Amino acid sequence: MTQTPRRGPVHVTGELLATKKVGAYHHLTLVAPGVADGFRPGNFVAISVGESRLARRSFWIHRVKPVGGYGAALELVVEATGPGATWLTRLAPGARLEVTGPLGRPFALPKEPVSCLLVGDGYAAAPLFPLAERLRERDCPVTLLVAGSDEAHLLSALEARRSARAVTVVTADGSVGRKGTVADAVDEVLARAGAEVVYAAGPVPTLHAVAAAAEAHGAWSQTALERPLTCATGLCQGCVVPVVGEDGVSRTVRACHDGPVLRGDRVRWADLGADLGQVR
Amino acid sequence: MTQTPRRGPVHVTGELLATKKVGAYHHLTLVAPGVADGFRPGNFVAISVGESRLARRSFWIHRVKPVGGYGAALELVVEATGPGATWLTRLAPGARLEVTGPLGRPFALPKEPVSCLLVGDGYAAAPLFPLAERLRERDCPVTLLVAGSDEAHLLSALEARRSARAVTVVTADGSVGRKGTVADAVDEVLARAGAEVVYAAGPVPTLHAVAAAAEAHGAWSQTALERPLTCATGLCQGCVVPVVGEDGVSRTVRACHDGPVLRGDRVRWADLGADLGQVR
Amino acid sequence: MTELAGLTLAAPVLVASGCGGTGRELAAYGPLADLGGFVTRSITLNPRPGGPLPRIAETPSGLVHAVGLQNPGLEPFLATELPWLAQQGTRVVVSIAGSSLGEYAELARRLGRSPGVSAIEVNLSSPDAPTTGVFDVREPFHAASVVAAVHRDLPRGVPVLAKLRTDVVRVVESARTVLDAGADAVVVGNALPAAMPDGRQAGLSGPAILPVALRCVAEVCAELPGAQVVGAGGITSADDARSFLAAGAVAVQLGTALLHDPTAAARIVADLHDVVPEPTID
Amino acid sequence: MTELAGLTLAAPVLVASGCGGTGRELAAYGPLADLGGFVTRSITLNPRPGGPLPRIAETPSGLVHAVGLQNPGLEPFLATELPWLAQQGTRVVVSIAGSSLGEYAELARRLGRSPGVSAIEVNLSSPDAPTTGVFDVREPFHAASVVAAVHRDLPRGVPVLAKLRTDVVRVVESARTVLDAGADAVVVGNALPAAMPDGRQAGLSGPAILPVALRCVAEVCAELPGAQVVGAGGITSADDARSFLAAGAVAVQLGTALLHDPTAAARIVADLHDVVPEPTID
Ligand SMILES: Cc1cc2nc3c(=O)[nH]c(=O)nc-3n(C[C@H](O)[C@H](O)[C@H](O)COP(=O)(O)OP(=O)(O)OC[C@H]3O[C@@H](n4cnc5c(N)ncnc54)[C@H](O)[C@@H]3O)c2cc1C
Ligand SMILES: Cc1cc2nc3c(=O)[nH]c(=O)nc-3n(C[C@H](O)[C@H](O)[C@H](O)COP(=O)(O)OP(=O)(O)OC[C@H]3O[C@@H](n4cnc5c(N)ncnc54)[C@H](O)[C@@H]3O)c2cc1C
Ligand SMILES: Cc1cc2nc3c(=O)[nH]c(=O)nc-3n(C[C@H](O)[C@H](O)[C@H](O)COP(=O)(O)O)c2cc1C
Ligand SMILES: Cc1cc2nc3c(=O)[nH]c(=O)nc-3n(C[C@H](O)[C@H](O)[C@H](O)COP(=O)(O)O)c2cc1C
Ligand code: FES
Ligand code: FES
Repeated sequence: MTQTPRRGPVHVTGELLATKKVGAYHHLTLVAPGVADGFRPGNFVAISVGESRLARRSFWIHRVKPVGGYGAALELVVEATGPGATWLTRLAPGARLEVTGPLGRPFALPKEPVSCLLVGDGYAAAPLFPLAERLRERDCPVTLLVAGSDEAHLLSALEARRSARAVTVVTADGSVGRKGTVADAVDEVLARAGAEVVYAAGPVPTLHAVAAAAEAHGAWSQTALERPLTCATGLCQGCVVPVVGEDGVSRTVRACHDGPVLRGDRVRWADLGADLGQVR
Repeated sequence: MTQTPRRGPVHVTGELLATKKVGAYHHLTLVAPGVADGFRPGNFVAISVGESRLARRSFWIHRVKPVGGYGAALELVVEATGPGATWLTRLAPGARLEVTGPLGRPFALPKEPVSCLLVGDGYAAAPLFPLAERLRERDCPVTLLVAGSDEAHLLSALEARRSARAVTVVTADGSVGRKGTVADAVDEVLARAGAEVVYAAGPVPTLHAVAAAAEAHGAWSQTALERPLTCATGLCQGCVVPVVGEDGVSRTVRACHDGPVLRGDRVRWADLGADLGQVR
Repeated sequence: MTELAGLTLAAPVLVASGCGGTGRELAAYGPLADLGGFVTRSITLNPRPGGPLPRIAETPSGLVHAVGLQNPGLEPFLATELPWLAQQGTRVVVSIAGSSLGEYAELARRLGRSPGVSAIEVNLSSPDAPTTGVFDVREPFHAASVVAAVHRDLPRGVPVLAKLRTDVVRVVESARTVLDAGADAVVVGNALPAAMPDGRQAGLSGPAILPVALRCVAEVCAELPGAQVVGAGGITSADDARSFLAAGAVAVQLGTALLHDPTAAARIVADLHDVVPEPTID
Repeated sequence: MTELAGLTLAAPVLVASGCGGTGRELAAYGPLADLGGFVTRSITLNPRPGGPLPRIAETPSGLVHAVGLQNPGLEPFLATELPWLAQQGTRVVVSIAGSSLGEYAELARRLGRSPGVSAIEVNLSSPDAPTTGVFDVREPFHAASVVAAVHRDLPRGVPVLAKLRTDVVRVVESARTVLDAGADAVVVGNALPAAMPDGRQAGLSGPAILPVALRCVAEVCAELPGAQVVGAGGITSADDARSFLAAGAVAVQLGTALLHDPTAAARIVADLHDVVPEPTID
């Protein structure tokens, strides 16, 4: 696995260009000068959501696209779960936003063209689409497993099909694709794809299932964790994740700074209980 | 002077219907069920401006107008002076607003059809327009003196001309009407109109000048004061104004509850120094 | 039904001192009888004109205020405010403040005999006491001596609530000593000692201070299991109220929330009803 | 130029303890050398894993946090964090916390001999001390005894800052006693003792608490005119910083603001420059 050094993050005042509702999600397009420059799939941005809410809210960078006159714009996929995210989805175009990014350790890319499985659950599939493109550039065969609770919570896999050899869709209610969860499907898809690396983003149970399946098949796994992040920049130590180090010793790392992408075989999934965090 | 008892104020969640920029001001149209019902000229509404700002912001009710399907809507004239008012002027139509009103003691109306002078300075001319209409209904001849720092800060007197016998306009920079302030013009206009009652709304120096002129001409004056209001409902005692009672004894009244309209000859203008309040 | 200091309250939500005007202003938005009680602004023996303007400033999610205990004084209060309040069908709790033990005792004597007074709340936590000349309670024994003076001069059957500062280091000891001195319940707590932007002494209230009040309430309830505690500080929703009740408070008071929304207390009472149904007896 | 405890600082704005990571995370947004100084998170003798999750919760205009003084312990700090910090061209202030006077003294001895340490900040105001097992400073004399122990074991020339609680009742006396005990300056103050939503002990910081910190700073500066005071609590703008400087503080610290905007300290330093031009010498 290689990882080229990237430029550091910046904290800037950005501007919301557009908000588009797609199913259960809002796709936000925003310009945040400098944030797109060092982007790697798996990076995220932190955004301030109103004057009285001091914790930042984090969102995967879904896409970086050129916008006339603005340089590059970012596309985020936001689910209006709580008041903070809802505040964001209700902003009118032109609104100014405090944006920090690109943040976090991105997905590590394979040196060789190996077969990769990408597993995305809900809006968290967002970072996997740009990842699929990078993998294709490296001639890695890509298989996609996209999941959601129902059709509305499924990130459209249309474009990703261009980068992917095969796409499997599962929904909890069976409204599209197979009925079931990632945990139900991952073993079979992984075996069929013969994947040597599995990338996953989604809720903790999804990641845990993926990491276990990868381990069972002797594959590497790269899991992108969502934990409640206060600063999102490594300053506050509010986001620790229990891991086992290369040396076999248990310790904690910061999800925002040492993650959010962590090796699935290193995370002590069982110790990431509901009591350890509120986000999903 | 008579004053019919009015229905009490209500606290409701209203909705912004439209915002229109006119000169330096924003005219906001909003529905706030029940607020318009008991409206009398000189009443105001208090609005919450964002989650972290706990003091209410107050605005004169400029107009009550029927809106299809909504009952009555209120029109307010807002100048985006500070962050609170600016927040308000930037809201998109459809935004929900916590509104309390109608608040405060309104202008007292004369029993007899006497000649009245109405003096409005800046956006504070807003409550005088509905007042002019009520006075005309009572066959009181109405003269208007409208002032502003420049043309952009002059509330359009167009419609008011219908209710008024004569309209004088003064601006500080002379961009429209006469060059000068209310203090420069009020004596002459008052004498010419032979007014027995003077109604005024505007900054404290304007009101003070009007009250003094009225006293000099033996007229009644009704001055609508703007003081920093925290609750705007009479609860907090943050808005006291020093007055001389009917009994000649000095005391304080609450601008929001016992005012905002007070008899000009009762207010101890000299004790309303800059140190006594921040609003204008 | 809430039982507080031997009184039955219609709801576990009271209007905090100094935030309900004379009662009439609040009653314009809904009957006071729906609430658990109305605590008056702090009444002093002699009239107080209050402090200079500006008296209140906005801070992030809070208000800082230096109203200076403006009130008409005891006699006018008894003559004009109390009789109206007594007819509203709510529990009337009269808050008192004095510059000496003698003044507190005198206030207790007179109010104890006045019909319509359900309880006395002794203000032992004025955030700007040094400026306003009110008895400055710095140590728990100061608080206890005031409560003892009040208790001695109050007829039996008029309970005493002692309103304490949310000072985490002393609040438990303060609560213990005032309860020993005869208080029937403690109110935790008042606005935090703070400064106005221009530096004058003031009190900070509103949602900004909730976590501090909650900590103090939790410590008092944990350390003094038998004590009756009323929680106050930054409560604006039924969820906020529930965290105080969960920490062990028997009731809560609402101050700043009412300045922002005069229907807040009634709304919270209704919301508490909705989610926690009263147990039915049959 | 700001003079604090005999040190010349590039600006009157420092990074508050526990809010700048190891320094590297913050340096990604701009050189630390632009700031007045960097206060490390509180270092303890032995490594501390920190408290359970969730450690931080959002409250209106504030954060409540119970990080539990997570830190690698003295040795790893000296080996890996300090050398990097020492090269950044900023004043490195090492914050220390101990469970006993002996631990404080040991920390002082070791740090005093370590190159790159500009000053020691003694954390005397942990809002969750009872939970974390850190020496619980409840009375001014507790604070003074810690400062005396540190002072005794520190080489001359390494100044001691004593970080006090913003407890208005005792802050002046606390400041007086720690200055008497050898502190070169006081930091007023820490997060307020508060509760997490689930009731655990925590600290409240951010704009919510500014008026409380400002009150305490103003009282200390007024009562102890010779004392050097660093103000902290809720500062997010140059205007906020100016109110503390106007109240008499020589410098300010920024904590929560950095968690919300990692460029906040640099921005405030620049804004302070813009409006108050440095006097030119010629
Ligand atoms: C790396 C990462 C990437 C993410 N990507 C996406 C994405 O692409 N799309 C998407 O929709 N969501 C994403 N999330 C989740 C997102 O950041 C929010 O957690 C989610 O939107 C819910 O926030 P809210 O503001 O609506 O919740 P709220 O309801 O406002 O917050 C829930 C509760 O938790 C508290 N809280 C919330 N956040 C914090 C915090 N950070 N620290 C302390 N307390 C907190 C709040 O005070 C509140 O009480 C991501 C999260 C992470 C960590
Ligand atoms: C009866 C009345 C009628 C009014 N009618 C109008 C009108 O028709 N149109 C119009 O444009 N304006 C009107 N005003 C003025 C208006 O209420 C606001 O004061 C003005 O818009 C400035 O508010 P802001 O929020 O922009 O100022 P900000 O800059 O947000 O506030 C200025 C400063 O004062 C503080 N502050 C503001 N208000 C208060 C308060 N109430 N209590 C404590 N601190 C406070 C803020 O914290 C801030 O620091 C009226 C005022 C009154 C009293
Ligand atoms: C404007 C104002 C005036 C107050 N006056 C008094 C008072 O006279 N006596 C008193 O004991 N508390 C007084 N308080 C404190 C409140 O009763 C309450 O204890 C405090 O504000 C904390 O609760 P809150 O955050 O809900 O407001 C006052 C508070 C405010 C905001
Ligand atoms: C996440 C977090 C961790 C903190 N850790 C420490 C610490 O280790 N030692 C300490 O003395 N203060 C610590 N503090 C307190 C800050 O240094 C600061 O004094 C306090 O937060 C008030 O300032 P603020 O409002 O600018 O944050 C911490 C604060 C936060 C928010
Ligand atoms: S969220 Fe602050 S260190 Fe990770
Ligand atoms: S603003 Fe509160 S009483 Fe007038």
